[in-house]
Amino acid sequence: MDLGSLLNALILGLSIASIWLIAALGLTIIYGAAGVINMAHGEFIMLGAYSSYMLQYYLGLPYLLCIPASFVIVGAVGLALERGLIRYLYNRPLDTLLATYGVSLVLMQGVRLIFGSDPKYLAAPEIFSSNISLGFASISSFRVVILLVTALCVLGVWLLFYKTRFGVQVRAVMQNKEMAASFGINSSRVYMMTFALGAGLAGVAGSLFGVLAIVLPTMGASYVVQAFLMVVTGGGSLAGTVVASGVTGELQSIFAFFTNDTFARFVIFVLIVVFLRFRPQGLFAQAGARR
Amino acid sequence: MGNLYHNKTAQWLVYTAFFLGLAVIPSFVSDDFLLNQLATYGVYGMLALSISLCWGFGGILNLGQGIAFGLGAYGMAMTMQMQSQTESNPIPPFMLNNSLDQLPWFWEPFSNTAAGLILSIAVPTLFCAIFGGVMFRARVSGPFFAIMTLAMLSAFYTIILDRQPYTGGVNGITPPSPLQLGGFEIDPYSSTAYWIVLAILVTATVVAKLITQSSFGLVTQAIRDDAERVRFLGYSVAGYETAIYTISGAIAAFAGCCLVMLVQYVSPAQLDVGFSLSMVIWAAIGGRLSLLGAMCGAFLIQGAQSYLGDAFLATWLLILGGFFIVVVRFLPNGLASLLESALGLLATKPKTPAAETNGDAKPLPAE
Amino acid sequence: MDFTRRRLLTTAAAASAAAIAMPNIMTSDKAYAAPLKKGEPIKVGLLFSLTGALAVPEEDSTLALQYAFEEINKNGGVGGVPVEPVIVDAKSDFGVYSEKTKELILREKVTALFGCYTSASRKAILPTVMQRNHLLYYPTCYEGAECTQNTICTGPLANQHSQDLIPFMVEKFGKKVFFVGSNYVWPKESNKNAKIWLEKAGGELLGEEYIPLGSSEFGPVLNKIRDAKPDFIFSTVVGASDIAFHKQFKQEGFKVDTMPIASLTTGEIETRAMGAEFGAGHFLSAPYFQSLDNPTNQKFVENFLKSKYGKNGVTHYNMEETYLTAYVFKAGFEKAAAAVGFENVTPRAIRDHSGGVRVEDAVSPEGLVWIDENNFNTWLKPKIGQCQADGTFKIVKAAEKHVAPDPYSIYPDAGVCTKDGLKAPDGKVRTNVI
Amino acid sequence: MPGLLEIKNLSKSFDATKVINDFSMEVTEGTLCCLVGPNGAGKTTTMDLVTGRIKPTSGAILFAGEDITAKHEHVIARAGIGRKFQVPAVLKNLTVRQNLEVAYSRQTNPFWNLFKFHKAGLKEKLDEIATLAGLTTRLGEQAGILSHGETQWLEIGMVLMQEPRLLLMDEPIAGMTEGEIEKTARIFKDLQKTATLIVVEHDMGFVREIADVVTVMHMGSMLAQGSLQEIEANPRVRDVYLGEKEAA
Repeated sequence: MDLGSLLNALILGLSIASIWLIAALGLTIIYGAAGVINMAHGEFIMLGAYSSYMLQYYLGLPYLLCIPASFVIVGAVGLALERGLIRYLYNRPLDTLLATYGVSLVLMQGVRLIFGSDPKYLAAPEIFSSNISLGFASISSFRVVILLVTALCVLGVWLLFYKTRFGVQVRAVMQNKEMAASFGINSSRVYMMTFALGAGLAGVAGSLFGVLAIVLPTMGASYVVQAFLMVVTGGGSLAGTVVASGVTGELQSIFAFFTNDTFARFVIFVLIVVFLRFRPQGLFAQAGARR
Repeated sequence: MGNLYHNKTAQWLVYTAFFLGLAVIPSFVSDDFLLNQLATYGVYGMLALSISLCWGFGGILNLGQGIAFGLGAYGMAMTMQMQSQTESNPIPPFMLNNSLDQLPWFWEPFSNTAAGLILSIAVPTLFCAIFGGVMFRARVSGPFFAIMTLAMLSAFYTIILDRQPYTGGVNGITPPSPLQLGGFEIDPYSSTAYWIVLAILVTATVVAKLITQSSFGLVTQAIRDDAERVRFLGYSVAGYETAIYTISGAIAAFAGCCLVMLVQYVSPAQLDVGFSLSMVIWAAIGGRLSLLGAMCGAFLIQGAQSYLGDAFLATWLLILGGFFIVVVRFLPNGLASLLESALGLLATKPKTPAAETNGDAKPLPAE
Repeated sequence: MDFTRRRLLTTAAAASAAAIAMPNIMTSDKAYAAPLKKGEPIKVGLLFSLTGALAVPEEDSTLALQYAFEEINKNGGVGGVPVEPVIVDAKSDFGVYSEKTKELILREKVTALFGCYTSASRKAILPTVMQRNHLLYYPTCYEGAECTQNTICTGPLANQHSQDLIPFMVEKFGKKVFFVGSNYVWPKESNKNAKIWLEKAGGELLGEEYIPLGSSEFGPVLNKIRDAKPDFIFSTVVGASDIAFHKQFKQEGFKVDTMPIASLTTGEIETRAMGAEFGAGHFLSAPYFQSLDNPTNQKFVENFLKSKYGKNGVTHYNMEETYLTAYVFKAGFEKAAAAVGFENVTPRAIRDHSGGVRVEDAVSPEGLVWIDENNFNTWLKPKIGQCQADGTFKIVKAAEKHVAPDPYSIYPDAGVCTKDGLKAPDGKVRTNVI
Repeated sequence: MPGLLEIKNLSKSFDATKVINDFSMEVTEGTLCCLVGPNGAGKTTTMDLVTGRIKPTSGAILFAGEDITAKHEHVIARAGIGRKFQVPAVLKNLTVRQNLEVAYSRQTNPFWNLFKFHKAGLKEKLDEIATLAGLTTRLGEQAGILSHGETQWLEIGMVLMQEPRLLLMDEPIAGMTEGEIEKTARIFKDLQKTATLIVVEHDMGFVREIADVVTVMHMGSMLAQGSLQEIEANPRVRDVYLGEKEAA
C-alpha cells in the first residue's frame, strides 16, 4: 500500500460522499421540514433518470439541460403527490411511511409498464467519459460533475433556507406550526413547496445516476435505505446530512480500500446503528420541539 | 357502545371457528399443492400476526421482521442440512466448494436436531432482546426505530450474502431431503406438515391474544398511545417495548422454521427489505389492530398474488400499491375496521361497560 | 360444499388418523406427471420471471421457448403430439418460484419444467423437483458442482466457459490479469476455473474483487485496478452492475485497447443498455452470438425477429441456450417413447434417455451440441466475440472441438458425476447432490 | 424531621440560558404546597426535574431521604411520585376505564404482567376513583372524546389510581367550572390526609383556598416561601407580580 493509493481512496471517498449526499438531500428537506418519511424517494430518483432519458431520446435535449428539466418534472410529480395524498397524512408519520411505500410500488410498476423492464441508455457528453489526472491522484470527470452539481444544490438549498423569506417561513413552520400560522404563514403551502423541492432534488440525483450507472425501474430501491440512514444519522438537518454523507462516504471508500466492498457496507450499517444508539437524535438535531 | 366487535367472548368464538375451519381443510382437499400452499399461507399469517402484535398493540413499526424470520429459517435449514450429512460425508457440499474442509464451529450444534431446532428459535429471539433492549433504552422509537430495523436488516442481508462459505451466499442452503423428526420424515406436501404449521399458528395466536388481554397488553397499548405519559405511571417503557418486540420476533422465528420445513430452501431473499415490507402491508391491509385481521390480510394478499397475479400480470403491483395507498389513506386500521364499523352500526343499546376491553378485532374468516 | 356435520367429523378423524399413522405418505414412486395419451398435447411448464428484477433476461427466455415450441408443433410436435407450454410468472421472487414449481408439477401435472436464470432460483425449486422425481431443463450457464438425477442443462459450465478466453487474452494482451465479479457463487466458481486456465497459460493474477450484487459503485475497485495495472480484466459481473462497471470503466479513463474487459456475461442485451460506446472493444466468451455466420443461425435470427416473440429485437446466448432446451426435450422424449412406449414416458424416463441426445447443425444455431451421458450437461463449442461499435459481436475465435462439461472439474476429491449420482473416490454413490 | 421532598441547590441550563438557578425547597410530609410564580419562572421545569423528565445540571433531589436525582421517570414514579401535566396527558385512544386501569400500577414488571389478567383490588379502587372524578358513566368512552374538563378529571383520577405519596399537580383547575374548582379543592384537602401535594397554580383564589405553604419562584430561583399571608405581604413578590402584570 502506498500513499498515492490511499490518497486516491480519499478523493474517491469524497465522490462517494457526494453521491450519497445528492441522493439524501431531497429526503432531508422533506423529512426535516415536513417530518415525512418518504419511502418513494428512490422512485423519485428513478423518475429523474427516466425523465432525462425521455427528454434526451424523444426531444434530443442536451444532457446538461436534462438535469434542471428533471428537477422541474420530478418536482411537479412531487407536488401532485403532496396535494393528492401526503397532505392528509401529516400528523401520522408512520402512515406517511407506509403510504409512500405504496406510491413507490405504483411508480415502479407504472414506469415498467410504460418503458419496459429492460435498462435504458442515457448518454452524456463525450467529455465526461474521461478522467482528470492530478499526478498521483485521478478521478473521472463525471464524478467531478456530480460533486459540483451536489455542491451547487447544497448551496442553493442553504441559501434558500437561510437567506430568503421562504426559508424563514419554512423554519418557522418547522419550529411550531401553530405559532407560524398565527404570523400568517401558510404552512400548507410551505409543506407543499418543500415536498416539491425535495422531489425535484431527487430528480437531479436521478439524472446523474442514470449516467453513472443504469436506468432501470428498480434502480431507486438501492438508494433509499442508504439515503435514509444519512438523514437519520444527520438528525434531519442540512448540515447533519452533509457531514453524515461525508463521513460515511470516506469510511466506505477506506474500508473498501482495505477490505472489500460488501464488507465495507456491512461495517457501515453496523456503525450507524451503534452511533444512533448513543446519539438517537443524530448529529445535529432539529431545534423543533418534539412534543 | 355494545359493539359485538369488542366482545371478548365473541372474539374467541370467531377465532375458534376460524381455526376449526382451517383444521378440517385437509379432510376434503386431496390436492397436495393446495395443502402445501395453504400451509405456506399459514407461515405468512404467522408473520402478519407477529407484526400486528408488535405494531398494532405495541406501536412499534418493525420494518426488519425479516431478521428474526431469516435467522429462524437459516437455523432450520442448517438443521435439515445436517440431517443429511453422514459419517463419511460430514460437510455440506456447498462448503466443500468453498474450500472449507471442516465444519465451522457454529454449525456444530446443528448436527443435533433438537439443539438445532432450539437454536433456530433462541438465536433470533436473543438477537431481538439485545437489539431491542439497546434501542429502546436509548429511546429510539417511531419512525427512527423503523429505519434502524431497516438498517439492521440490510446489514444481515449483506453479511449473509458475503460469507458464502458459511451461509451458501446468494444461493442459500438447499437441504436435499425433508425434515426428519423422531424417525419420521415430514413430507412438506402432507397433511402432517399442514397440521404442524397450523398447530404452531394456533398456539402463536392464542398466546398473542392472551398477551393483548393481559395487563401487559394493556400497558403496551398505553405505550402505543403515549409512551412518555406511561413512564410517569411507573412502567419501564423500554422493558415493555423490548418484551413485545422480542415475543413478536420469536413468532417470526417460528414462521421461518415452518417455511423452510415446507420449501426446503433458504436464501438471503428471506431477509430482503421488500419481503419485510410486505409483512407490514399484510398487517396494514388486514388491520393491524386485529390479530385475526392481520392474518386474513396475509391470506388475502398472498392468495390474490397467487391467483390473480397471473391474470393481472403487468398491473398486479400497480393494483397492490394502489390498494395499499387507499387503505392507509382512508382505512388506517385496515379492512378489519370496516367490520368494526359495520357491527358498530348494528349495535343498539349500550351494554354493560364490562363487555368492552381492548380494541381487538373480529373479522369474518376469509372462506 | 355439501356435507353433514357428522360426515365432517368422521372424515376429519379419519384423515388425522391416517396422517398420524403414515406421516410419510408420499414416495417418489408416485407419478407426478399426467399420464400421457396419444393425441393429447404434452404439457410443459415455463417457469420464468415476467415481472421484477429478473424479468429482463427471463422474459426473453419465455419468448424463445414459446417460439421454439411453436416451431416444433408446426413441424409435427414431439412424438407426433403438440406441446402445450403452461406459462407462469415467478415474479423474481424465490418463494414464488417454489410455489409455481409445485403448482406446475402437482396441479398442472406437466411433463417437464423449463426455467430459471439464476442458481439461487434453481436451488429454490430443486427440492420439489427432486422429491417429485421430476425434470428441470436449466438453460443458462452455471457453476456446476451439482449432481442431480432430475436436471438437464444446456448452458456452458464454469469449466467450459473460460477455457479458451483466458489463453486467448493472455496471448493477445499480456500475462497480467485482474478478476472482478459480482459477490456470489457463480463468479467465484468461474474464477476458480479461470485460475486454472490462467496458470496453464502462464498468466499472473494481480487481484480478485467482488462487488455486492446490484451495486453500481465501482470507484474503489477501479482504483485498485488502476494501481495493479493489469493487461486485461476478467469480469464475471452480472446484471445492472455489469452495465455500471463498463460505463465507469470508460468514465474513469481506462482505455479499451490497452486494458480490455474479457467477460462471461456482457452480451448483446447488456451492450445495448449501456450504449455501444461503452461496450465496444471488450470481449465475451459464449457458445452463441447473434452474428454467428451459419445458415441455421441466419434462419433462426430472421424467423425469430419476424415472429411475434421477437419484439425485443435481439437474439443472444441465453435465448439460444433456452431455445435449444426445447429440442433437447424433443429428442429425449422421443427416445424415451421409443424405449418404453409413449404412454409410459415419465419425466425421469425422459431424463434417463436424454444422455447422448444431439441437436444437429441443421437445428442448433450455435452448431451441433449433445448431452453428456453421465452428468447431463451439454457438450458445446465456446466462442469468443469482440464487441463492435454498433453493439454487435465479431467472432474472433471459435473452439475447434467440443468441450466436455465437467461439473466437478475443480473438485476431483468430491468424485465424478455419473448418471446415478455422485460417485465419490471411495466408490460410494450419492444421489441428488446439490 | 426532614421533608418528604428535598430540593437542594438545583440548577438547570439549556445551552447558555439558566432556567433553574440554585433553587432549594423542602416539602414536609402531609402538607399542601402551592408553587406560584410568573410565566417562565421555572415551575414546570422544576416539576420536570423532580419527575426525571429532564436531568439537572447540578444539585440534588431527595425523596423520602433517597436520592432520586437524574433517575429514570418510571423509577421515580415507582418511588411514589405521581404527576398531572399542565397540558392534560391522557391516553386518548384507550377508554376511560383502560386509562384508570393502566394507572393502577402496583405491578410494573412486564414479565409478571404477561400472566396477569385480573388485578387485585382494582375494581374497588376504580369504582371509588371514577365516582370521585365523576366519570362513572363515561368509563366505556374513548378518552380522546372527553371534554377538556373531563380530561382534567381523568388525569387527576389517573394520578390518584397510582396511590402516590407525593402528588405534583400542574395547573389542575385550568378549564374547570366554578363548581368543579370547589370540588377539586375539596378533593385536595381530602387527599392531604394520606399524601403530600405540590400544586402549581396561577389562580390565587384557588391557592388561598387550599395552600398550607406557598413557594414563589422567579427567574428560576426561590423568591419567597411561607404562609399565604406572609407571601401576600412580601414586597418583593408584589414587585415581581405587578411588574409582570404590567408587562403583559
